[in-house]
Amino acid sequence: MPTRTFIEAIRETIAGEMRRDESVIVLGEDVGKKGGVFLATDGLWAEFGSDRVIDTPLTESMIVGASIGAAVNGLRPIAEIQFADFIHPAFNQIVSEAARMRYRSNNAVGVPLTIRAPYGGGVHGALYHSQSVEAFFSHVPGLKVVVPSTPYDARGLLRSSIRDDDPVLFFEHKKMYRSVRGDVPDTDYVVPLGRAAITRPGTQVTVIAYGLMAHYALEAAERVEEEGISVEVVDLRTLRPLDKETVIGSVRKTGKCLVVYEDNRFGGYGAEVAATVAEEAFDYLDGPVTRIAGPDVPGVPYNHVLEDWFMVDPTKITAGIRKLAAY
Amino acid sequence: MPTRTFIEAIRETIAGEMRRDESVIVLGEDVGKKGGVFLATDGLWAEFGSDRVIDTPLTESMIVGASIGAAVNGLRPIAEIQFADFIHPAFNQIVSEAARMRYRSNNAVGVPLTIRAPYGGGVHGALYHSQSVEAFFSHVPGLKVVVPSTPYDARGLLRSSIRDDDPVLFFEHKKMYRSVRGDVPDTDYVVPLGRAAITRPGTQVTVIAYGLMAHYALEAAERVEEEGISVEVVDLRTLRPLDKETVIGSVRKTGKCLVVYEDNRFGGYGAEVAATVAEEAFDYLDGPVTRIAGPDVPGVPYNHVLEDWFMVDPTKITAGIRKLAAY
Amino acid sequence: MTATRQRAKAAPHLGAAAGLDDDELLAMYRMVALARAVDERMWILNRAGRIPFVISGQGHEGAQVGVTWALRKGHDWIAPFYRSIAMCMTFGMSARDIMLAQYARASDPSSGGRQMPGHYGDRRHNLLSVSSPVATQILHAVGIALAAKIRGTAQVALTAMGEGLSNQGDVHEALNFAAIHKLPFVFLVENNGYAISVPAVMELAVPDVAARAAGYGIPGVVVDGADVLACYVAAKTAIERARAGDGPTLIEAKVTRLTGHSSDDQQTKYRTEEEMALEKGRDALPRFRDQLRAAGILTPAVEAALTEEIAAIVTDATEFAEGEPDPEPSTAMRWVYAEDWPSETPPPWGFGEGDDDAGSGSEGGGPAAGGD
Amino acid sequence: MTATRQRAKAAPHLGAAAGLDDDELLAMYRMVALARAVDERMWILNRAGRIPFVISGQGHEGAQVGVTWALRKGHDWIAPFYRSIAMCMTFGMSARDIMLAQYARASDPSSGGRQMPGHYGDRRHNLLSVSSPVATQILHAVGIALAAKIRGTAQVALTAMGEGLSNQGDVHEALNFAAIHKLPFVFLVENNGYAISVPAVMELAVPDVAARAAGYGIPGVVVDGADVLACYVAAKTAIERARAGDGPTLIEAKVTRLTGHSSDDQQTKYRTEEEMALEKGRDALPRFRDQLRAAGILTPAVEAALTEEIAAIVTDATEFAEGEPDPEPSTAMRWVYAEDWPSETPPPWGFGEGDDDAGSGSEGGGPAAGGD
Ligand SMILES: Cc1ncc(C[n+]2csc(CCOP(=O)(O)OP(=O)(O)O)c2C)c(N)n1
Ligand SMILES: Cc1ncc(C[n+]2csc(CCOP(=O)(O)OP(=O)(O)O)c2C)c(N)n1
Ligand SMILES: [Mg+2]
Ligand SMILES: [Mg+2]
Repeated sequence: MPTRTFIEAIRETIAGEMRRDESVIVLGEDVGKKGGVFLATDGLWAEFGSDRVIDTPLTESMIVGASIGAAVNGLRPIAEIQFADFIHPAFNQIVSEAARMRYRSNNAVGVPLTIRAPYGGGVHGALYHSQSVEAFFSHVPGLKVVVPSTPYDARGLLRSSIRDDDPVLFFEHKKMYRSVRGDVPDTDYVVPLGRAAITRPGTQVTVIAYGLMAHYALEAAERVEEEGISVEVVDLRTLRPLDKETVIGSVRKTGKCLVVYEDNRFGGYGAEVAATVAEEAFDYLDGPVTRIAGPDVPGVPYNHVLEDWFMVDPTKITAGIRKLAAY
Repeated sequence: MPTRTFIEAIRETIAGEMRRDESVIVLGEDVGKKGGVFLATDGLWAEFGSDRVIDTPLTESMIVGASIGAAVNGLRPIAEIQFADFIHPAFNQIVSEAARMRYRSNNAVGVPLTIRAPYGGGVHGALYHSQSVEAFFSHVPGLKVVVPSTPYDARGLLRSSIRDDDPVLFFEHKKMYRSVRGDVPDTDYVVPLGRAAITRPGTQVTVIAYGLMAHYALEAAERVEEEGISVEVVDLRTLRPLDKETVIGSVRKTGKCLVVYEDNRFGGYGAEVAATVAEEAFDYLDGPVTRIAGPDVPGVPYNHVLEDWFMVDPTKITAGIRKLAAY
Repeated sequence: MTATRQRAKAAPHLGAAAGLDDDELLAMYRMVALARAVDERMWILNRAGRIPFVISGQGHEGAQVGVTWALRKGHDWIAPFYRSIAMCMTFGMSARDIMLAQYARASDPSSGGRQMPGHYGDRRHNLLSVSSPVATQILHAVGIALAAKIRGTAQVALTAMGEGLSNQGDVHEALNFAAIHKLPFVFLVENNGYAISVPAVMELAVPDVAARAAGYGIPGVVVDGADVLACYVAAKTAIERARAGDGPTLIEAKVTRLTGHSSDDQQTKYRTEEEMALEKGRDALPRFRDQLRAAGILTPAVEAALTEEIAAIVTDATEFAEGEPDPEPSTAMRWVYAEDWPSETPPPWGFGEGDDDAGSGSEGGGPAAGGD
Repeated sequence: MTATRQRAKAAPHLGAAAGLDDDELLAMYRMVALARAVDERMWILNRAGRIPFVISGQGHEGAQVGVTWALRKGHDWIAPFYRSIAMCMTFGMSARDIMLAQYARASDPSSGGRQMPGHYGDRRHNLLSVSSPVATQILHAVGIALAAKIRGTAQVALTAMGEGLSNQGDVHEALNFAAIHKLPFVFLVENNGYAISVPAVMELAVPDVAARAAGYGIPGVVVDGADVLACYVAAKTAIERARAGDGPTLIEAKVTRLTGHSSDDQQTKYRTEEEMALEKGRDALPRFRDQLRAAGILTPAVEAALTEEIAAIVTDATEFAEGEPDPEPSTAMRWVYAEDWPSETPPPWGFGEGDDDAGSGSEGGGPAAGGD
């Protein structure tokens, strides 16, 4: 099976969908000639032309707002937000408009729109090129939120997102773009939205994670295996709708649950997961549902010392697992 | 002691702070001659003039962004967002700028800014005049989030907010403006930020709520008292920073915790409260931490039948308490 | 349209410059008058306690009908705003459709009773659903125009809003993008001099919103919104330009707001009696009527028939909407997504109508929401 | 400023029209040259692996120094952007201050090492902290101007940004508000023809951003950004106007971007060699140097001394910054709020430096962030 980096899988998937369906277009800042600041759209402008690969002005609200309109009138736009940190000017368009159009029109109008954005820290991006923003959007009914962790899933989930009839936020951890590789079949498979994956079976502690943290969770699980702690890792893949069945099923089996996320801890996405598990698996819990998450400061600091302090990593997860296992 | 409606307490507090400190100004849409669409600023324009009570154009990002600048240069602006639903165009200014200015400048620059906004449903406001938006902002380090439930607290907390050196989001449930009255002393008291109140002591179930829901929780507690269920009600008052001590202390005592909020359930503010309680009071829990919250649809529908279905009310809370008590 | 049949003789010339024949002129007038009549009935119903909220198009109808008349119904697109009653009706919505929104009935085509009145929309007529956080719709219209261009559909997209809303950032971003790509897009600003209570001088530092067009390299046209035919001509020019691939136009129609901002607004607090009286003189309805009378198109017989027809339509619409059922709670969780999603679970209280005191609360009913 | 003392004789007239004497002209030139030298050193350090990221002001310095020179240091305010190195230095930041930001040291006055390089700010000099989501700062500057007006401080606030950023909605909202209230505010657009890779024709439908000024009823001035004195004069006029209570001005300086967008950008992908060579001719530094030479202000002796002085300053700044300590992890949770907040708890890993494999991750280091 061919091997791909994370970003190659994404790039080829976009190209493939554009070949398959001419209603798919790409728009965003620098997505044309330059091919995107991370090169996620490299080559698309040459292949599909400036009608379907549109370099927009530096205006995120416009990127999303015009995409909503284009989606209403027969296209399936893939909007790129250059960094997830810069999605905030488009917040109103996403939350007030894209998310609510179908509901408020009583199903008269849908918005088949995919918004891609690189997120996450650990790349010297500081406060404004490191953010995790999934908590904001996964709270909003009407939006779907996807965070893949492997090239295989990235392809399968991106296909599902583009073909979906509702707005999907598709967040890609920028640290994984070139550092993560994996097998990606050439077939037209999809990974359905709303299904988590158990990426490592185990019996004593369930670790729930997504994106880069899904890798770190696996690494931590491996480390503690030597100490005799058996960890089951759940990679959520889709944050909304949440695959409660898989999550609760795993925790009912292991009796312990650690939720890992990179975003600020307070009110982060993992809070919802923890609250859900704490309620719905209560009778099965042998220890508190705990969280390992980013510290509650307003952004990842730039200096490498501070950045290392901020970032959740396998060592910090390992410590969390040990503590929970010993409970 | 004089009695005031909720909105009178707010209006008088703003006027009082403006008299006390000439660096306090008010700006927003229709806050001048009209006195605000809810009359929260009625009379201020006549008393303080158009230099200190500024009718802005219909531009929320500007209202917040210019307030940040004004705060940097020696003023203490109180910015009114006409409805919390319309705070989203200002999301970037609040989340990227107001929240991070102090941290990113290493304490060189602070933003003493209070943003007031009426929130909440049950007033035939439909999707866009009913929203609870506290989950978005309480997730962001650097912001403080306040939701008072009584005229007494509204005054004391608004004073603290205006005098605070950091940005505070001050959310007022619009259904309470004229329907809630209470005693408000004429003294210059403050209610400190970050302290919850136990508004009803009890032994069997802790109900945690804020804003309008703090009233409904009390009403529900009264109803189940007849059935022999003793409920302790915690009114959070400040959502961020959260008064964990009071919350955890109460749950350790009662062993059961119901979190009530009006916003959509999934990823709402109560998820963080539930997750915190589930982790930090685990050994004391005699039942799962449960939540009674708004259904996961993209807004409160307008039609009264659907609105009633959506809104959390004393009856729905009562049902939640009964179920938890029986656990 | 029985009224148009009864007309005695055609006056020459009135519609000539605009290329409109007498039938069309009369049909336009009928639309202005019908929209006004529906609107007036809304206020009566509000005062009578039948519907909790009204937001009105009175004073804007002439511009809306004139401009909309120049579009291709069922082909072009409109992203309207809350005052767009006449626009929506000209583009295909019926009086019943408007009244169903006032009553928030299950069969309301705008939203199935989910949105406040004023949030019109009708997919059957290419009318996009209105939201409250206004000005956002300009980007939707621009996106619709982008899709039209890419797909080669020869559609034009138009959006409308007040002068207050035109200060929102989204308007800047939208005009810039539409101008760069020469999109088939028309921007109608209905300038009534107020954003709720805030007068134009506090909203803008220029007398005309149209002055902004130059910053995007597009035409900016000011037109008297009380002059229905001038509005039609301005729109026709803009739409032809758009369809020809020459890009967007900004049309500013100077109109008047004959009512308070909404049923929650007391405009006497910020507007003098004299001013309000003067504004009545800027109403398109009597002016258009006088034009048609003078041209001999609106004869007494035609006018009487029309008045009767309109009254009947409004009464029918009201009675129809009154009689329609409310939506079922069991539908409340539908259409969050295109499909039902298994993990999006209903609340613990299910979909029952709830017992009697559900929703009562300790505080009783709250105040009506102000503003829109 | 030893260089200025060694000058042989003053040439007449060069600064006369601008009201600048020879000492000032030389000081201005020194600032342009110094900013360039600091900037060039940054790239060397980046290529040498000493600092991970550079974003540059090369090609913008003439406009920045010219404009900033017209403000009152220590009194007026500037909200800069990431290319504003020369502006920040003119307003009071030292070469050391700039280098401390490149190295992200604890003593970095911009952010204590918390922000990426390019995010300057210095409260001591009324330079507001830069953030990345750009264009937001225009509203901060407008707010500063509002406070200046209300408090009667006679301060002027200026903000600067690229032509790309000027398309953001915040710019529209800011100019409108500043114009309505005639705030003491100056808006400098440094138009270098590109937003990263997107050329001006895809960013704007008009050749000049200044064309937008008319929509707000304020002056819009285009100036050659390679002409330092013209920039100074334009700014002086705008600032006087602002201080007199006559409201804001938009100044558009046509500049050139001599480097890639940042150290992460390969501009050869979207820009031809010929174009880049041509752009060198639009550089203010050699042009200003030639002017001063021709006017006899920059004599060979003065120039030699200046060159030496600048080299020494840059070397000192680099060595100083190299030697300064990184911030302590124990400080990482400070200044979330003005006070320490009891319930904002540190993470379970406390503030230790972490063991060796902390932060390693299974995937190794990631790619550098593109863009700014
Ligand atoms: C983003 C947003 N902010 C505030 C409001 C509240 N609001 C509704 S209409 C309105 C005034 C609009 O004035 P204008 O654009 O002139 O239109 P008009 O009502 O005069 O026709 C305001 C402030 C809103 N709906 N959306
Ligand atoms: C809101 C936001 N979106 C995107 C970016 C990424 N970005 C940084 S600079 C830039 C281009 C800016 O171009 P311009 O304003 O012309 O300034 P220049 O860099 O040319 O001086 C982009 C797209 C950002 N920093 N902020
Ligand atoms: Mg208006
Ligand atoms: Mg540029």
